Amino acid sequence: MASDMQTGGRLATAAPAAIELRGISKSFGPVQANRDIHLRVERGTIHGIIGENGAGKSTLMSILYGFYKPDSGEVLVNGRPLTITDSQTAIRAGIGMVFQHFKLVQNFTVLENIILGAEEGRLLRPSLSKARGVLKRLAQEYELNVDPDTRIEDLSVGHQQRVEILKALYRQADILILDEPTGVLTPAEADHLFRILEGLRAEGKTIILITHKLREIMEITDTVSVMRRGEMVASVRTGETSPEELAELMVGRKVLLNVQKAPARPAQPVLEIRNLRMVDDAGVERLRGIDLDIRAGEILGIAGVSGNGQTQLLEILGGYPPKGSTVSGEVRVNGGPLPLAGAACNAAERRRQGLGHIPEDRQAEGLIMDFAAWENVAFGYHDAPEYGRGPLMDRDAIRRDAEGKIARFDVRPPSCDLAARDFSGGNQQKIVVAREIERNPDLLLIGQPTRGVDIGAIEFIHKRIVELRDAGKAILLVSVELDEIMSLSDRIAVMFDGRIMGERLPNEATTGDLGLLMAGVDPATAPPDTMPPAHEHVEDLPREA
Amino acid sequence: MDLNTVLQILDSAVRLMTPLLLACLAGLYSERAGVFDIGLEGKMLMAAFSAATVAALTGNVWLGLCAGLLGALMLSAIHGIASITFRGNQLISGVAINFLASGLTVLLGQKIFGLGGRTPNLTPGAELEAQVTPFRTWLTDVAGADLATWLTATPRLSGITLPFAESLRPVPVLGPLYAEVVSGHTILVYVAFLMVPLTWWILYRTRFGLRLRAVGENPASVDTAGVSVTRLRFAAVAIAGLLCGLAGAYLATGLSAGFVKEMTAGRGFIALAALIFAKWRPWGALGATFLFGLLEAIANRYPNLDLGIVTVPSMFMNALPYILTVIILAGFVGRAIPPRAGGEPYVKER
Amino acid sequence: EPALIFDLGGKFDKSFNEAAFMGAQRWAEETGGTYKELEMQSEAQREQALRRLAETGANPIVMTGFAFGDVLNQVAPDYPDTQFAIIDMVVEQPNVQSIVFTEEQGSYLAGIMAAQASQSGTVGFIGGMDIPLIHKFECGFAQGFKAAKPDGTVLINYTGTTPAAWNDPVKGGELARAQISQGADVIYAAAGGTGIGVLQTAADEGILSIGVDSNQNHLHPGKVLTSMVKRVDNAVYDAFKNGVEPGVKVLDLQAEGVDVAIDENNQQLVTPEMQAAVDDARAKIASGEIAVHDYMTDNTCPVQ
Amino acid sequence: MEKMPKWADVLLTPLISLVLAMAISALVILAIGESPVEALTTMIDGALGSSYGWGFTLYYATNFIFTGLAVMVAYHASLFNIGGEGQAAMGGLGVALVLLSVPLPHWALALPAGMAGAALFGAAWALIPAWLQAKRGSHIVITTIMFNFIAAAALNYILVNLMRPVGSMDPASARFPEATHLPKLSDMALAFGIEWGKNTPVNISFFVAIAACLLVWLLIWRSRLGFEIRAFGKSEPAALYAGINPVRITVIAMLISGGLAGMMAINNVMGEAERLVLNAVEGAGFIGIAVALMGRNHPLGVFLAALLFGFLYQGGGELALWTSIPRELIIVIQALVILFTGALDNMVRMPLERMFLAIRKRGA
Ligand SMILES: Nc1ncnc2c1ncn2[C@@H]1O[C@H](COP(=O)(O)OP(=O)(O)OP(=O)(O)O)[C@@H](O)[C@H]1O
Ligand SMILES: Nc1ncnc2c1ncn2[C@@H]1O[C@H](COP(=O)(O)OP(=O)(O)OP(=O)(O)O)[C@@H](O)[C@H]1O
Ligand SMILES: [Mg+2]
Ligand SMILES: [Mg+2]
Repeated sequence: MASDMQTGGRLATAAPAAIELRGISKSFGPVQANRDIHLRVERGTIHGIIGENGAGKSTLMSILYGFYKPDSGEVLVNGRPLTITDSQTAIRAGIGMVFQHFKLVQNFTVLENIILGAEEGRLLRPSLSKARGVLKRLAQEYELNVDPDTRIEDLSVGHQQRVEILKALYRQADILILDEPTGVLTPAEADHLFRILEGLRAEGKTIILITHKLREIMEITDTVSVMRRGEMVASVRTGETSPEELAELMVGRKVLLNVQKAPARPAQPVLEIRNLRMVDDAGVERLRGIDLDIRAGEILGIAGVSGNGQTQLLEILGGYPPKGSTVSGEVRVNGGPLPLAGAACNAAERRRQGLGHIPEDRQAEGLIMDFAAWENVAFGYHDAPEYGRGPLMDRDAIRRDAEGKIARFDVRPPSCDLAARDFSGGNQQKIVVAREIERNPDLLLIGQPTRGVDIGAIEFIHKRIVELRDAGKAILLVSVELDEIMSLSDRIAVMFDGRIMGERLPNEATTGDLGLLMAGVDPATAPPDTMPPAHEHVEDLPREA
Repeated sequence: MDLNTVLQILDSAVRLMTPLLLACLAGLYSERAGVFDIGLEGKMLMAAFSAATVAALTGNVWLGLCAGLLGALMLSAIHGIASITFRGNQLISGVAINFLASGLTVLLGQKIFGLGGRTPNLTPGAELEAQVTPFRTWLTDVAGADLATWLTATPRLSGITLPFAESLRPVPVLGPLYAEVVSGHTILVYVAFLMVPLTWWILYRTRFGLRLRAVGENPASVDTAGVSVTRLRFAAVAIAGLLCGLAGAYLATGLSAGFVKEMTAGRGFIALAALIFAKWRPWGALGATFLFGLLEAIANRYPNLDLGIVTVPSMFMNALPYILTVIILAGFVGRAIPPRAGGEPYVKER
Repeated sequence: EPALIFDLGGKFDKSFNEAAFMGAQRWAEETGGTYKELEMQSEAQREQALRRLAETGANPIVMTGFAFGDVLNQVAPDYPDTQFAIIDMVVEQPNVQSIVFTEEQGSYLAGIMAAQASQSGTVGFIGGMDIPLIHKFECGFAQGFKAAKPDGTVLINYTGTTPAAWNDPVKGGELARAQISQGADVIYAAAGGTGIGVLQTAADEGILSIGVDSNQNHLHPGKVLTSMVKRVDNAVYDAFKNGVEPGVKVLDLQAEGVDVAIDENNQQLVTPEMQAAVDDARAKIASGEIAVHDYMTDNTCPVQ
Repeated sequence: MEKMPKWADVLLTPLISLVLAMAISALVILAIGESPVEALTTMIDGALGSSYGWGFTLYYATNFIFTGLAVMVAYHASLFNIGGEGQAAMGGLGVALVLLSVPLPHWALALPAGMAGAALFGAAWALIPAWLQAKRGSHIVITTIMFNFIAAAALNYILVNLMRPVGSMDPASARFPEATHLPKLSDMALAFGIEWGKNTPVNISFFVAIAACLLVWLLIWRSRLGFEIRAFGKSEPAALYAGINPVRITVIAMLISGGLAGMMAINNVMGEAERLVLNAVEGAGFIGIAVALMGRNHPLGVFLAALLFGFLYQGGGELALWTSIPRELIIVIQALVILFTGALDNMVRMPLERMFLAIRKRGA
């Protein structure tokens, strides 16, 4: 079937393509990341690339951008063969790339990041003032507003991405590659991004978009390619395919795109939060009196634009409030009070009290990237009695446990000894999810469970979360993916500026309604004409802490 | 404590801080580019040795200075090859460089001069004369006697009296300050102090500086911008070598007159401490090294501090700069955040 | 075949190891004989060096430095047929000769000369590592100076507390400057390689300095007032040439073990009065009329 | 999926690096006009050619094992402890105080007492930098450097003014009582009727050092505490997420590190000198850094690297003792060994990897 598509669906036009790749192969040591890849992208189109984690998408694009050197193969830009030796050649050929993991200097200003490598002369001042002007123009043209003098570390992820896009546009990119741009964006931000991309396409620019979200592919792309295990398995017109077909091409089997779950049967309250407040080290009140209840056997989803206190809420509940912060209020789990400060307020203690936690940032918090998978399975539970008696750990016990978890959660490759860093993002997430869910916590805190994870893995993770709920556990789910919130939650609370703006039931909530709440507007009280469109409001929101 | 004492202490502090400042700035360039450098000590030592050796053999301190720069550059090259090209451990490389300099200087010195690792005194005298004569004879043949004598007559740096130093002296406070503290140092002291604003300017006002800082924070950002990480880092390491070269040359030909084994006496490590203290900033480097210089000058001046009841023994006065450093760091300087990519070789494909 | 073991400072320490080396060299040149010499790297090698030398049949074995005392005490009884000589330390064993110098006496003479040469009435002493042996120099110097100028001041500095203190000419120079700024116009350096910086700075600043251990007058002719020579070279030469006789051998002023060096390099600095004062003190020390206090006996110095 | 077999990485790479270092050293020896062959044979003979040489090699190695382990443990918590020198010096003070103030009838009692004193003082000297880092954010590298200087000054004062027997020239403590002297390996061998390493300083501390290697290995790779130390060292945010207390781990890791460095004193102070002398550490604290880094922060690696340095130290000492080659040559050789095996190892590894990959590809 795949090969059918490849020959039958191969797109051919007379005009020179913006990009043509011929027989690109690349291996990293023993790993063959790309094998004999052919790809054609027409000028003035948006081309989607999908594929499972580790399929080789990022590698292929990095080769096009001159970041990696291919082992063999040929790159043609606008019909002319081009030897791309480094990123400079790619930039000169009009290629710009927004990497999956941004390549920004955190403590530089936006302006400094923009001109880095594209300076006008030996001195900075002229470059900076020119860039300031260009930036202003670009901002107007594409609605890409960012304060040029803010440091990157003070920007939200969405704004950081804008900077990356501006970097490419500043270098007058004709061909723009975006590697999983929406993984870190709110729906409003994503919509905004897509409008920008459409604008760029209208100008005749070519865009390559890597994403795991089929909805986005269907919405915006003209053509789409599917990669699997380093090979290009299909290239088709978007109009001529369906999400189901793409998903199947990608994973090699049928995928359920929607979560199937029975109605919740909530029982006794597990988590009770009363008037929870937090003031951070700078004296800013980040949580302004949160009241929440979660019962056994239900999933409470918290929707909201990132940076509205969700992170802080999870960290406080998880037992590690941000450094220098003061927390007040009352939190009870299973009726017992949860210490919010002092020595008893730590993550290890929380775990003993029956809490599990899937953190928002798996790479910085949830995993030790240099530890082997089996060690990561014990991470956080290394004090558990079944992992050994006394001060020593029982490696065999842990490994046995880890092997079981890795098998049950279909972590690939199923190797206990591989370091976490050597797994793809989706599989890293599976390790974390396996560790936390299989502990059967009474209350599971979940932050962004499927960020950057491919659809096969998303399906799997969602299924496990629902299973835990059905086992009568309470779940607090924080996600910026509205789709995810809507399909998983039994109740939805929307957070804005450190407060709960409102609660909805998923069957009665609409995207628009939630979007307004996320923007800090209560539709029940606000007059209709004052409702701002969600995405514009986003810019004034508090930044990511 | 009268004004004169204060001035003399300040004057001493300026001299003592100069090698620290140069080494500290050297470390700053290197570490700002993401290459840790605990080999400052070794590079200084090598520079001191090569500067003194060539100055002794030619009677010309400027040739000595060049040799000092070269000597330090050579070790920088080793550091660069190890830690940039071959992505080796930067700390190990630094340790190795310190050992290498410590051994090679004495070994070569003994081979060349037979004075047990010492170079001849760089002051006119029989000892120096014996070394310079072959070069001078050769020069005389090549360029004539006058030129030869002139070229071989400055074996060490001498102090520069700044304009109006004497005529301004009567001005209260400022006059003596200018004449005593500011004027009268060797050229390298002024170079060192000028390096501070210059470094600041390079770092924050030039393209090179922007890229240098970027490569120390996130080399991938520089790489994806099409700029070579390797070249930038090598440039930074080379600059570090040159500055260490100045520092070492100053020790051997400015502050003292010749090389003695191990004469850096731990100054490279103090400079490293100052760099962290300075939070990797040029003006901070000035402040931190001044503080170290000042503390040492004070301890020199008051070897046995008599506090009435007890006399603080000299051992403790000697340790005082270190104790105070710890206290100041603990009390007043917050967490110093090193350049984010520091110490890590840039690996893009594994 | 005789043998010589240097202390950790190494044979080119600008101090007594170097002097010992010179003595051995002189013996070798004069007699055409050969000797074994050892430079150690670490504390643990002391015993190793001694035993290995003794076992290879070297005799006598001369070693420099008090640090050998403890080890020699252990090793000497094992080699009753080998003669040992130790410099700067007393070891009571039947086959050991202990050679000690009265550094306080030589330093006393240096103090007298400093007092004569000083216009300001303030002189300086710069020691290397802060250890009792160097205080012995300091105390003798101060006694001599005070004997001639009871109201004068002696400024005292030590370079440091680690072995690096012996090799820091930069700090030596800076200490000298600090003392000069306090009025010192003669500075006595007992600091190994650090002293080179002291002598240099003194010469640069136009004051006088006093060298130590070996004759350092030639380093800055006309600018080094004198050197307090400690004839370790003679002691080694003597041991090599005439063998070793067990017991304590005190090389004092009379035995020409210590002295102030006067040669063509400092001739013009030594005024007749100075010479007379030195000769006078020398005579009085010899006769016992002046007893120069040895700091080591009670860790105190009678003058300050 | 490794690029080359583990044995090649663990054995071949360092061996080739070592050969390269030796080759360059030979060039240096030639350049100063001596015979490399003679130098090498002297070194090998002197360090490994007799039980006597081994006795010294192992003695030095014992020192380096302790300081290497000290650096290693701290390194796993991502703390760069440059203060081994000062901590080991303070350990010496601890040993001396214990042995001189408590009358202990037998070495079997003196050893644990000495170890406790050494570890306690070493740990105490590491505690302040650790606490300052954890609580005040003072950079551990600076504070430990400073504490080296401060330790030197303090010891100088204590030895000269407080512990030195009156009338002694030597700024050193009195000798420790006869009963507390540790058995030398040579004595132990003799007890079995074997004549081994007569008059060498290697003593029972060597076994303590080996035990320390094992314990540290257990600690770091097998214990919960070690798990926490490593996790904290890799990522502080993750440590917080997992409920690991950064202050606690910083302090504990540094206490262990300082204690290990201090324990070096049972070898050099208690086992060899049998009294406390000035500057007893002789730079072993700094060599510990090289040993830990070259040993790839693994106890087995530390052990091997310590042996290598013990060999260089003893072989080099022999060179200095018995040939006309200046002793500074050894420092150069050490430098080259550190450089090639420690920092330039990729120069060897990269081509090797390519070679093995090519072999595998052809095989596949
Ligand atoms: N720099 C690298 N060094 C070594 N191996 C790499 C490197 N980058 C990628 N790989 C390997 O190449 C394969 C393809 O990786 P790539 O990042 O291209 O996947 P991807 O399709 O972008 O995955 P994801 O959806 O998770 O972003 C992976 O299996 C990985 O093991
Ligand atoms: N520099 C690298 N060296 C080795 N492997 C790498 C490197 N960069 C990426 N990889 C591997 O490539 C695979 C895909 O990783 P990639 O960088 O595309 O992001 P990711 O881990 O999938 O993150 P996300 O979950 O955000 O998509 C992983 O297996 C990862 O281990
Ligand atoms: Mg990717
Ligand atoms: Mg990914």
